Amino acid sequence: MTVNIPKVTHTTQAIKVKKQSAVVTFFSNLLRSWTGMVGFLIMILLLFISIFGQWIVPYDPLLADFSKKLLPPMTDGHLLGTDQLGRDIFSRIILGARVSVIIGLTTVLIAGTFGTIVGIISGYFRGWVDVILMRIVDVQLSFPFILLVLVINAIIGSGLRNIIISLAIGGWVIFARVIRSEVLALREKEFITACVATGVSRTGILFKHILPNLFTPIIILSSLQIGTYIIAEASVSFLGFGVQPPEPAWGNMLNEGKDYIFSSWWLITFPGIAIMITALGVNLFGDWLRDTLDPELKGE
Amino acid sequence: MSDKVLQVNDLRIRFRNGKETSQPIRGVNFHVKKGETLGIVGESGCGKSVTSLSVMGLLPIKTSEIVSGEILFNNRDISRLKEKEYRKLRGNEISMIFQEPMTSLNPVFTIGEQLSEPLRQHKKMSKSEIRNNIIAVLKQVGLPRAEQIIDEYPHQLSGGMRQRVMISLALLCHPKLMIADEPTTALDVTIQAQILELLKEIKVKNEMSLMLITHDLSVVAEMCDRVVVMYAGEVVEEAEVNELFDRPLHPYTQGLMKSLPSNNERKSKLFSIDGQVPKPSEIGEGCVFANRCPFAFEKCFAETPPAFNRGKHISKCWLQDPAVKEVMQNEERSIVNS
Amino acid sequence: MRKNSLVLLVLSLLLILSGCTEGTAGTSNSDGDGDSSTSTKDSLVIAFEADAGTLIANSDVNYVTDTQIRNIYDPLIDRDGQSGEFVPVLAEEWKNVDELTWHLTLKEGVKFHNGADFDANSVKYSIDYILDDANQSFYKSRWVDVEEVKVVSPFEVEIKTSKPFPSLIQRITEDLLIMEPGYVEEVGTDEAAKKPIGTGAYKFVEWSRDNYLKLEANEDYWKGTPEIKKLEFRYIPEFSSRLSAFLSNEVDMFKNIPVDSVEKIESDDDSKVEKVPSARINYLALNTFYDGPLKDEKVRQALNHAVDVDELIEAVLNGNGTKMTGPLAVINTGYIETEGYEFDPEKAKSLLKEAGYEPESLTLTLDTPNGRYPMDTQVAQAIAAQLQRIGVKVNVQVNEWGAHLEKIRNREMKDMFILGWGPAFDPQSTIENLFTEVAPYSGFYDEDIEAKIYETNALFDEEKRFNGYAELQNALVEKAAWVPLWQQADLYAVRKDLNFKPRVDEKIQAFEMSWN
Amino acid sequence: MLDFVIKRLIQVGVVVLLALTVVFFLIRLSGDPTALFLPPDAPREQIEEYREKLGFNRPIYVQYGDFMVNAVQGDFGQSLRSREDALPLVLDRLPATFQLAISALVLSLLISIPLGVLSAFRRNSIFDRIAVAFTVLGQAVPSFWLGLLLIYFFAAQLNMLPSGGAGSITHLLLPMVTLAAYSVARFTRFTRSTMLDVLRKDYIRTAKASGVPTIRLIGRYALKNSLIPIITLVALDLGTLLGGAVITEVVFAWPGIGRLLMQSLMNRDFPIVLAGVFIIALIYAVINFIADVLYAYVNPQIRVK
Repeated sequence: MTVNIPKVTHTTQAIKVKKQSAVVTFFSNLLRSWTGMVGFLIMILLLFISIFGQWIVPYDPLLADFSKKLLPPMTDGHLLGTDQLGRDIFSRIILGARVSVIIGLTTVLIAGTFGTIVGIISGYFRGWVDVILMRIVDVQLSFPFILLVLVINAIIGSGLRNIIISLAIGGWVIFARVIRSEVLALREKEFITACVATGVSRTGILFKHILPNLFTPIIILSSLQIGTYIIAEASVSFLGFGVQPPEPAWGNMLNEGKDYIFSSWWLITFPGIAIMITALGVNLFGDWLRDTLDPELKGE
Repeated sequence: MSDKVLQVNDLRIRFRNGKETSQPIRGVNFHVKKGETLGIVGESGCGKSVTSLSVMGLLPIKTSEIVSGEILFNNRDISRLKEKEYRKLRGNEISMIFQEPMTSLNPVFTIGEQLSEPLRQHKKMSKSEIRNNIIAVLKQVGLPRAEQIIDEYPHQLSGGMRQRVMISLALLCHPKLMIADEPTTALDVTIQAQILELLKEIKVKNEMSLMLITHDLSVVAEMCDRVVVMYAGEVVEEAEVNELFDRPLHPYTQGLMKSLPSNNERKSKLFSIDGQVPKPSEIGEGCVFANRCPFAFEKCFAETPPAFNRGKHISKCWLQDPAVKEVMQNEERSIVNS
Repeated sequence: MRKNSLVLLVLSLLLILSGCTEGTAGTSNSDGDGDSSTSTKDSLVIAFEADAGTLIANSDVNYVTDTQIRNIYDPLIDRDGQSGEFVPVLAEEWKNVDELTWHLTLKEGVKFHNGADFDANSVKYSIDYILDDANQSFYKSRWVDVEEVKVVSPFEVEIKTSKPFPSLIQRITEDLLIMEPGYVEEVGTDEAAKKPIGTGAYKFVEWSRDNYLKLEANEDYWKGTPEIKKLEFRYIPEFSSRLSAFLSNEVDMFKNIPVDSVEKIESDDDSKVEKVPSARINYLALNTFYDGPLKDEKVRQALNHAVDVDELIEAVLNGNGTKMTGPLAVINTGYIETEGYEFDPEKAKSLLKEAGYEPESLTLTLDTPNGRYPMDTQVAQAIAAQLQRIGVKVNVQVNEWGAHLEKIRNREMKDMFILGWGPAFDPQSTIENLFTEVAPYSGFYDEDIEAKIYETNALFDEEKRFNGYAELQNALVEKAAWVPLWQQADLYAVRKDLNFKPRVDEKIQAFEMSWN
Repeated sequence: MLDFVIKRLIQVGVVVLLALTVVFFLIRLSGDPTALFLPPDAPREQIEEYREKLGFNRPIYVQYGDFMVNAVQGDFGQSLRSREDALPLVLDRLPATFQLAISALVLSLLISIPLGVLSAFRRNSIFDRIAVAFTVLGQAVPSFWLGLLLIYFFAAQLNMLPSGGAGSITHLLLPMVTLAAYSVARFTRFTRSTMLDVLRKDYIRTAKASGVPTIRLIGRYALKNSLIPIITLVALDLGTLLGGAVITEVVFAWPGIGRLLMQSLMNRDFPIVLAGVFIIALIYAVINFIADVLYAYVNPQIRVK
């Protein structure tokens, strides 16, 4: 048995990891977790409804028809029944989705951007700027969020625009705190000190290194906050300070429906379920996002 | 067999993480004789810590599973003991100290509270007896003012002192076997020497056998009687310590030896083995070191080498195969660093 | 973490729970509610949507406060529950000596709850209390023309006014309640606001703010001993909670049933619905202060034709409302039959075209409060739907009550707004406050109507005043100052076996009630 | 320890002061409420005269200065509606809010801590999955809606419990459950994630290696270690609990500060709103202060320097 020893040195088999596009990895991860998937589907459904709402709606949500007042669900063509003005509840819930989506997204956009800027400034530049900004944050946190929104709304008046303003005023604080702590953590990381050592300018560092790393926490926090804002809007509208009738919004549908709790239960049931499903969807997706993108960051 | 405190035969462990499973330990064999110090050496990720945890039964129940093989402690297979049974051993007959002294002690409990646990679990003792016992052991490991330390919190002690506390925790019940998983890695050099000295002394005084896990060959040289070299979940070489240092048989061990900075002459470039340790999921048939071995030939890739022994010196490499050996002789090549 | 810390947690919970039985928010015997088990029921619990502001008389204008304290204090003059005419109470006679003086003779032998005698001093004290700035009484603006109150004799009083004050008797009836001077001087207004003393049918027992007010019968009440011995006003702001408390016998009565729940209460075999046309009116103001199309009389007339009030009453209010054609309620002393605008969409369109507006091109704004008047937002949206039928587009803007009033006061209102007024029993208060330039809540101004109003107000002679206001009513209808809607229907949910006749002036007098 | 306390008290003072200032100016922006309290037929001069008496016509900074000087001495002016001193009126409602908030807090802790610990310990078991699903669902349910449903079932349909107001224990049950349910979801998540962290720590492995049985490992060691972060998270979260209390009070007509604040917001009773804001900010600051002290006491690394 002759054994010949080839004089070949082998390099390790190059295990090529295909450079998967981000989108493919995103979906492959998503498919693996059914909660994330459910959350994602609910959000997509919500977006779809809020964009194409008025075309897919069986009845005109504003059309008052007193002959068909307070019909229980499933009666003459009204899937979820009608309200005290004879308007189709199913259609109003669909239109209501738009209000919640608009409120959720715009508030997160405004509060997110403002909060992030403050967070970066106070986290990165420190000094007295940081102290002042953090005192402002403390002041605002010295007051329960929902109450602050109520007070502001009661004062600047109700309506879609005002509720977004008050939610944003109340909501930016959480972004500032989380982003600030992220920036503080990033500053200490070796690769930042390394950049400083190689003479990269402070703002250069900020944009080239710090900002990209903030992308994940911002996305995660935004998705988690949307749920809080939607529920906050519903609560404020329920108390009569938020979106005013006749505009169909889940909050004020509950407000109008609460007087009929005895005779027509469906007035308060379905809008509540709509809010719950929306918040559930957004939270599920937010949690999944947090667990996959950045396990350590505990959602506030 | 009788003089062997611990006997591990063909141990295979599988980890399940979500859908994928991996086998960090693929057939490990070694033993520890009474009063002996066995060194387990290998790069990080070679499975030495998993092995030590499996001996202590500390592997996570949900995600790990001992597929086959057995762990004999005083000739009794403890690999599949029920939790209640295993608990009787832990800290009593087998004890363990860990690498990170800074995090291995509970920050919100005093040293005394934590050290009383093994005694409370395994020995019937009154409070005062426990206290005196602890103070005695703390003194034994060379901790000054033991009486104060017993009521202090971990954050009040230095790294070295905490490791001494860990050692005393492991000694309280006079175990037959102590496992030390990289006990000095996290400490700075001066303290390292003291702790190693302490371990040697204690082993002798308590007629204990010691299983020392490390990646540092100088520690092995200093402390161990016999050495087991592990690579990617397998034992690739086992030998008496001087035998191993004089004539390493397995190319991986040779590589390890060469990368040791010998202190007498300065080498321009430290020798390092190129490539990395393959992930458990990537290991195919053939010798596990094949893809990094300078002498590898197709047989190495085709078939897993069995364990060849030269007296007590065992190694798993086709080069030890007598058939291959002759061919080697006439080509007489020595390892030249490239 | 020893085991007992968990026990500690449980203990603290029990402590808090038990704490609350005799804690601040609770009372020792919480069950003031109808203990229907006892044979002769002598207690009554009435639910209100809000707490009384204060318990001292002549201070808070709010209807909820006034209705409750009228069971503790007596007025000099009152209205008959059904006809609305003046009825003597603590004042037996009243007449005006000349244009500036009024003379009242008082009832003798009436005692306050603390035993003090009722006499002329208490009347003077009560009126002076309103006039005195220090007390910041909300009624002060209505009594500004009263100059002085003179005590002629222990049971006679003269009231001097700075200028002719024909509606003084209305003011005495609607505003004035008699307080016990000695008591208020002795304990001070703050204490008197918490523990009131009056001559009324019920004495004060206990007041837990924002929770309930407990009264007990004044045994030696001068009109006779009340049949209901224990009276409790309980505050439940949420209608649904009020209804559930009523249906579960926690509460025996409450006012203001939303029209859509009337049927639910009628169907309950232990309850009934009492209904009466109220002196409170609802109307759609056509705002001439806003320079929009509504400045043109023709457009306003067109709108009157376009709004079908009958359909609104039938469809939105389920028939609970009395249609109005003119500015005054039928019960109002100055009321005359006015010939309203019949519902005629075609006429409305032609009128609009005459005024130069294409209905389709016209967009109007309609402001409405939310929850202040029965079905207010629903009525607004129904009106919008009706105007839509003739092509006119209407944007409904719903306001929170405070903001709604402020917009009217600051003349920030656009084309139309829904408002209510009353209870109003005399023509002057309605017309003067809703059709003049200066009145804060007016929505209409026209020079000659304004002149006519002030002229009539000054008239003293009954006959002339009545004719003056009659002319005004016709003129306002002719100029289409408003789209008059209806007199509200006061709807009371009442226990079946409680005999209670609803009053026209919305007051709730427990003395007039009894269990049968 | 002392300078820690003083520093915190100053901070509390500053924060409450700033909160009052912000709300003061915010309220003034919404116009003045005098007309709301006067009868509808009050002529303009009367409204003007009344504004003057209440000082609303003075420049805003003068009003602010005057308010602050009095506020410091505890005088928040008189309620426009009932003409009683604002602060005592609000303080008189404090016990009701405390009763609701504390009983809900205790109830939710009693449920969420064991739930969180168990689901962390038996990670990915059926129990854990259900608990996680329960918490995610819990956070999605708006508390006022839950209140309405409870009223519907227990008060309207079953007629078992009163639908509102205060009086006996039966009145407290529904609001307490509503408010507790509102926080159980969040507290369970806190406990679970904290416990998971702690179980991963090295010192737990050390304890196990010295033969500590599981029950004791969880009950004594892991729980105490996770107690510290739980206290901080719960304290941080009390603001949300207080906010939730306000809404629950409104839904159940519970005569607490929350409802009073809502009503005074609606009828623009400024002094009450300011007094209410002051008390809530104070409560919140004090609770945070207590949490910090508690945290320092429980955590030896801070207590033992």
